[in-house]
Amino acid sequence: MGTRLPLFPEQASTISAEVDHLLYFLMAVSIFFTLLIFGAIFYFAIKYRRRSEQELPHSVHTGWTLEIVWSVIPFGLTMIMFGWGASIFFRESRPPDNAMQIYAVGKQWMWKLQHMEGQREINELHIPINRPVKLLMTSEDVIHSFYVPDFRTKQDVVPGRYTTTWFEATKPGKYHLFCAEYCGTNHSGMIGWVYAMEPQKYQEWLNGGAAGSLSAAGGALFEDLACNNCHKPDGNGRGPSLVGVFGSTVKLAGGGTVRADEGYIRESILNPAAKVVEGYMADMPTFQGLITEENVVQLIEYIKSLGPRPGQGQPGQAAPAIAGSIPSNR
Amino acid sequence: MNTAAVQERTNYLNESYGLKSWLLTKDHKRIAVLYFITISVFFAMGGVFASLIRTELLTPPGDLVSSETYNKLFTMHGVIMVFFFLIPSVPATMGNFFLPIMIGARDLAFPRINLLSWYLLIVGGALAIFAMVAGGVDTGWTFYTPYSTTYSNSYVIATALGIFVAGFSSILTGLNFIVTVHRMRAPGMTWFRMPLFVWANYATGVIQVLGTPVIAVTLVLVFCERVFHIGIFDPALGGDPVLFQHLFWFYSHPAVYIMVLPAMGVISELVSTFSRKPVFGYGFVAFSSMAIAVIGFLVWGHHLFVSGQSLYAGLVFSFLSYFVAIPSAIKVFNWTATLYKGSISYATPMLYAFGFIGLFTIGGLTGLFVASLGMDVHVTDTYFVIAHFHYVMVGGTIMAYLGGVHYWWPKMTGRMYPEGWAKLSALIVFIGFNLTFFPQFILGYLGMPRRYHAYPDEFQVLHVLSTAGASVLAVGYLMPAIYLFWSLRYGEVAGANPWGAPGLEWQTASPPPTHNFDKIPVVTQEAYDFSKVAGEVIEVG
Amino acid sequence: MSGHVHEHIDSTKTYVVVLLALLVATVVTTLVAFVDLGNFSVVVALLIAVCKMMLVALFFMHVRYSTRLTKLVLIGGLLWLAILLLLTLTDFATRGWLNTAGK
Amino acid sequence: MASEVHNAHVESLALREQFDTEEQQKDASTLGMWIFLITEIMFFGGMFAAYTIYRSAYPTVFAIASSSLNVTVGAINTCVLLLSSFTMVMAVRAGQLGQRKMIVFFLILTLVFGCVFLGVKAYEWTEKYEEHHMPGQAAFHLEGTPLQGPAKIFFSLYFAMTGLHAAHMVVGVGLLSVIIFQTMKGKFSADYYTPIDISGLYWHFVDVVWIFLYPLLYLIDRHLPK
Ligand code: HEA
Ligand code: HEA
Ligand code: HEC
Ligand code: CUA
Ligand SMILES: [Cu+2]
Repeated sequence: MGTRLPLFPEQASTISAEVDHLLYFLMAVSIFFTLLIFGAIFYFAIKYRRRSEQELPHSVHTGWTLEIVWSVIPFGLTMIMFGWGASIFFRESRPPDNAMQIYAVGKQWMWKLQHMEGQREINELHIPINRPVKLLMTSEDVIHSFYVPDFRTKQDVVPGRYTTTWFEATKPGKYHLFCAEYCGTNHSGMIGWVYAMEPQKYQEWLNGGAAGSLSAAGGALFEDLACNNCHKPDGNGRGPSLVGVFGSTVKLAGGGTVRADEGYIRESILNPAAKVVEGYMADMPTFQGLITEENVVQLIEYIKSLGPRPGQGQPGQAAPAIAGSIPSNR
Repeated sequence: MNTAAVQERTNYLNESYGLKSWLLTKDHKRIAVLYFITISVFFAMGGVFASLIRTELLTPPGDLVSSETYNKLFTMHGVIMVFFFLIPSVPATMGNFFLPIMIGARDLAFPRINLLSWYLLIVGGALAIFAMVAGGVDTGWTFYTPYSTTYSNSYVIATALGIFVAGFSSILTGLNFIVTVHRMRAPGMTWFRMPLFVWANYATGVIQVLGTPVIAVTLVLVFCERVFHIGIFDPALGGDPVLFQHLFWFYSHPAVYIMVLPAMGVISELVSTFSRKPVFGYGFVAFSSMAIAVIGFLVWGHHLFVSGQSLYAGLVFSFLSYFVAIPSAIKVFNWTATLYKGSISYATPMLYAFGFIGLFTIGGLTGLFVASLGMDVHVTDTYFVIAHFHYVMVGGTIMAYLGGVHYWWPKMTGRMYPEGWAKLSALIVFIGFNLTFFPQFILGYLGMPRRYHAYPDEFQVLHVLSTAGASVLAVGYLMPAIYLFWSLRYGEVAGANPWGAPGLEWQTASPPPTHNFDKIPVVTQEAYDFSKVAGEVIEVG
Repeated sequence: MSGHVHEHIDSTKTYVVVLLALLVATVVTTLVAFVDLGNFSVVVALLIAVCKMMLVALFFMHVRYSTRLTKLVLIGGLLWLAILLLLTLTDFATRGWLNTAGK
Repeated sequence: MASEVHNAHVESLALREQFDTEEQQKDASTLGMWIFLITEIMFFGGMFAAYTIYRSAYPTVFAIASSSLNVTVGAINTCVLLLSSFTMVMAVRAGQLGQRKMIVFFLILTLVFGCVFLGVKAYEWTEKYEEHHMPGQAAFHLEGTPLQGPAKIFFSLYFAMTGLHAAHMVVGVGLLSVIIFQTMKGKFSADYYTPIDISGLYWHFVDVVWIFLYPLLYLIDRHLPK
């Protein structure tokens, strides 16, 4: 080991090739201008080298034309760079609706990953190829960053909120997983592997793992924590019924609405008073400090599974955008 | 014969003697020398840290130092190099020395404030050094919360305070320059007769004055979070750590232009002098400095593309980032065009200027890579970014700094440096630099994350190249340190105008007298008018 | 002597009037805060504050008689403050627009 | 005394060697002060940015927390500060007219108002401490909201902003003391009163900051039922 000298990372996701193509364009522009400048310097430096200590060159007239030409051409090129980069970024930012969801929790200094079906992994992530995978991520302490170079994806993982990234692996294999945001002493040890597998292999792997899906674990927690005392399916408790809440638009006390996404459910559990449902008192206790981010994830999945279309994971994106400018995830 | 002449004339160096005459001086030239000594020490410190970093990275496992130590090394390397070396570098030394002379003033507008700002740098530096000696600091030079506020148990407070104090040094320097340029120009020295070096330092002053206070207050907040446990960035309270990043980069992006604009000013002087021609497109180059200063404030969010900032903010900041590239491009093209039909000399400063133009071009162009959203997601926080900014800061600013030091050395000391050695070291620096940092572009694109103490085996070859380059680079930097020191005593005595340059600083003696001119000059011509100087060798008056 | 030829000296009366205006504005802004204006209460409070600032700057700080440069410096400072606030808001105000957590 | 002689050909002692004329010197000082003031705008600007973000994120908590501040005391203190600005500008005016006694008189008044302001501030802070409204306190608690986190953020901002403002006041008080002393020693006249002038600029600036802090901290949605 240690003697291989690769020059490009592997193209192992759908977006990899796109990023590489952008790279080729950027490199072409850069090489062109670098050669132009270096070439001009060398050429002029040799051609016009000082031949006598007394010589005084004629001064060359400055014109607007030249200045405009060499401003406008680079500007046009940069706008291509902007547009191209932005369009890739848009695709990188919006997970497809059919993406399979996995939760990631960063913690000094490990990655904890949880599959819907209940498998939990540390510093390893198994995924099927040819299927978009969406990661919903948060951190228990400081900022980390989930980075898989061969997929060309990276996203910071921020404490106190959820962030998302997604990718679709195209080649089976074993890929580096790095923490890319400095997070303290063992930052360089916060690494792992992503295993991209053929779908059946992935299925086998899933079946081989621990039983009990995330939502089942969440269901058990829901009882252990006595959530069900207040949240009754028929809505006759002190709190609202949670059936069908996920993905709906919730009316808040004091006006305004909010879309009930993962961020909102998380906030409702950890900081219930932040957004109070219309018609209820703010007397849900906070569970901050009592449960881990992983527990929160399980509860979220349980609440999702209560939805009108149980078992489907993501009940559509049909909900209207949030009114007002207060971000839904804070 | 010349030796005697120099000895007899009183100048700023021999006007008075003794430590006190230096420590209480109000002469901008002496203060510049004080700065020069101070930041050289800081550069050497930062360089030692860099050497340790590179040595550790020679092998994949973290074997030379512990990971705590490694983290402290790159933090202190970044902090020292940025806040205590590169930000003061060109303005506080060459700017301080030559800005007043170049506009025909006797001194800066506020000499006492100038001295104060040197003392502030010393106090800030002392605090930072205290933090290092006491145990170091490990947050990275970016101090991201909540790590810096809650989790790190290193000397964050002392370091933050040190940077805070040094920040005021920078503010006061900028303020002094702005007022001086507005109020102290010699008769006839109109705005468009000012040398481009003055324009560049003026633009830098604007950034220093408008940007630095924001990082000052941000560090005050970090300080208060650690000391008084208030919680403005604390996610546990509902605070937002990304807000810290906005405030930090509001300053620290413009700060990269604090680091490069004055260097660009130096390059304009060098390119003109050593091609004996006015800088091509003078007005464009002057205005591009101002444009960079202004637009530089609109792009900070490009450091936050994957931070959890909103997508739309990412779009806005990426878009705006490309607008700073244009004034930089204008400068590069105009410098190159200046060479056209010039009378080009290969003196050492000019070699550094060539180095600057080439390396800044590469560094700047890779800045365009990271400003492109889809690309940055992949390369942010990898060695690609490390390579980008070392190309602009080391390949750019330090090249210009060294070029400037060689160019003005005869004026500042009255002695020439040894040309042969200087040319050799310029070559070594250029080669060593590229060997150190070019492999890092490849490393970065391969996915090598930055701030990694240990790394996977397949990255080793490129890391070894980089470390080898750093050793060459270290030799290249050590040589000037030695021969410049040597030249103070043994260097050839320099005349008033060894380069045949037209700037006002070359019209006065080398070294200049305390109030710069025997008689305040009256300016009647454009900047860079070589017709007066070419052909006639001006002897010490 | 050149030092004070161009100096404008305001009358005591001017200063007293400005002071009274400032005090009245303080009272007004306090009282108006107790009135329910919905989202407009911030706007009103800031408008009054801006007026007070203008009074202090123009009269007490002599901006009225200052050079163009001084005015430019002042406007520049406020403009930069606006850059800081507005561009920071481009992030915070558009969070959640994409219905994807963290984008 | 030398500096009182009005003679067009006598150079004032106050002209420093780097300047050609007194006018140039005064212009430079004034410009320098103004530039310093815009750095101050940006310095407070960082806090205002944080304030803006958090107030829009937690409007109700901010309203509740703001209502817990003592508005009467805040209003009175605002008036005290405005008065001090008035006396300051009167001192500058006396400087313009060369009335040394009046300079001293008004500067001392300004100083007194400044100290009153600081005294009241200190009183308010102790009150906050006793009410457990100081973010560093373990017993921190704001009545009326379960959202203690954002409430802490409000008070963090409150203490950071008023604290920094007070620090500027302390510097201002120091400045005033120095120029009072210098005036009494006869340093200033109608020809040279630049230090008074630029200290005045600083003092008014600090006043302007408070003009914004007062409504932003004390007057958020006061109409809401407590
Ligand atoms: C001297 C310092 C300096 C300078 C001048 C620059 C200049 C530029 N920088 Fe750089 N940058 C840094 C220092 C600097 N930078 C540092 C220290 C960091 C990292 C901090 C950290 O995270 O620790 C950083 C990081 C950084 C990032 C964030 C990367 C990340 O963390 O993911 C970005 C993103 O946009 C960026 C962009 C740019 C751009 C567009 C320019 C432009 O100004 C460049 C303009 C120049 C040119 C374009 C070249 C000349 C032009 C031509 C030859 C003509 C041809 C031109 C065209 C085709 C347009 N820089
Ligand atoms: C001005 C800024 C500056 C300068 C000059 C340098 C110079 C160098 N830097 Fe650094 N660097 C940064 C700014 C700078 N750097 C910053 C901001 C970071 C990010 C930190 C962070 O992540 O928080 C960084 C990070 C950084 C890293 C990444 C660490 C990591 O992420 O894990 C590396 C790795 O190779 C590196 C290497 C080098 C090298 C080899 C040099 C060489 O050029 C140094 C060569 C110099 C010497 C070897 C000194 C020899 C000379 C003498 C001893 C002369 C003596 C002189 C006198 C006596 C007068 N730097
Ligand atoms: C003491 C009673 C009580 C307990 C126990 C309780 N809740 Fe609640 N919960 C409420 C009330 C009341 C509300 C409505 C007011 C509000 O939004 O805060 C609510 C609201 C919610 C909401 C938002 C619902 C919506 O319609 O938008 C979620 C999600 C939720 N609770 C989840 C939980 C979970 C998960 C647990 C257990 C870990 C739990 N709750 C325990 C009383 C309770
Ligand atoms: Cu986690 Cu770096
Ligand atoms: Cu930047």
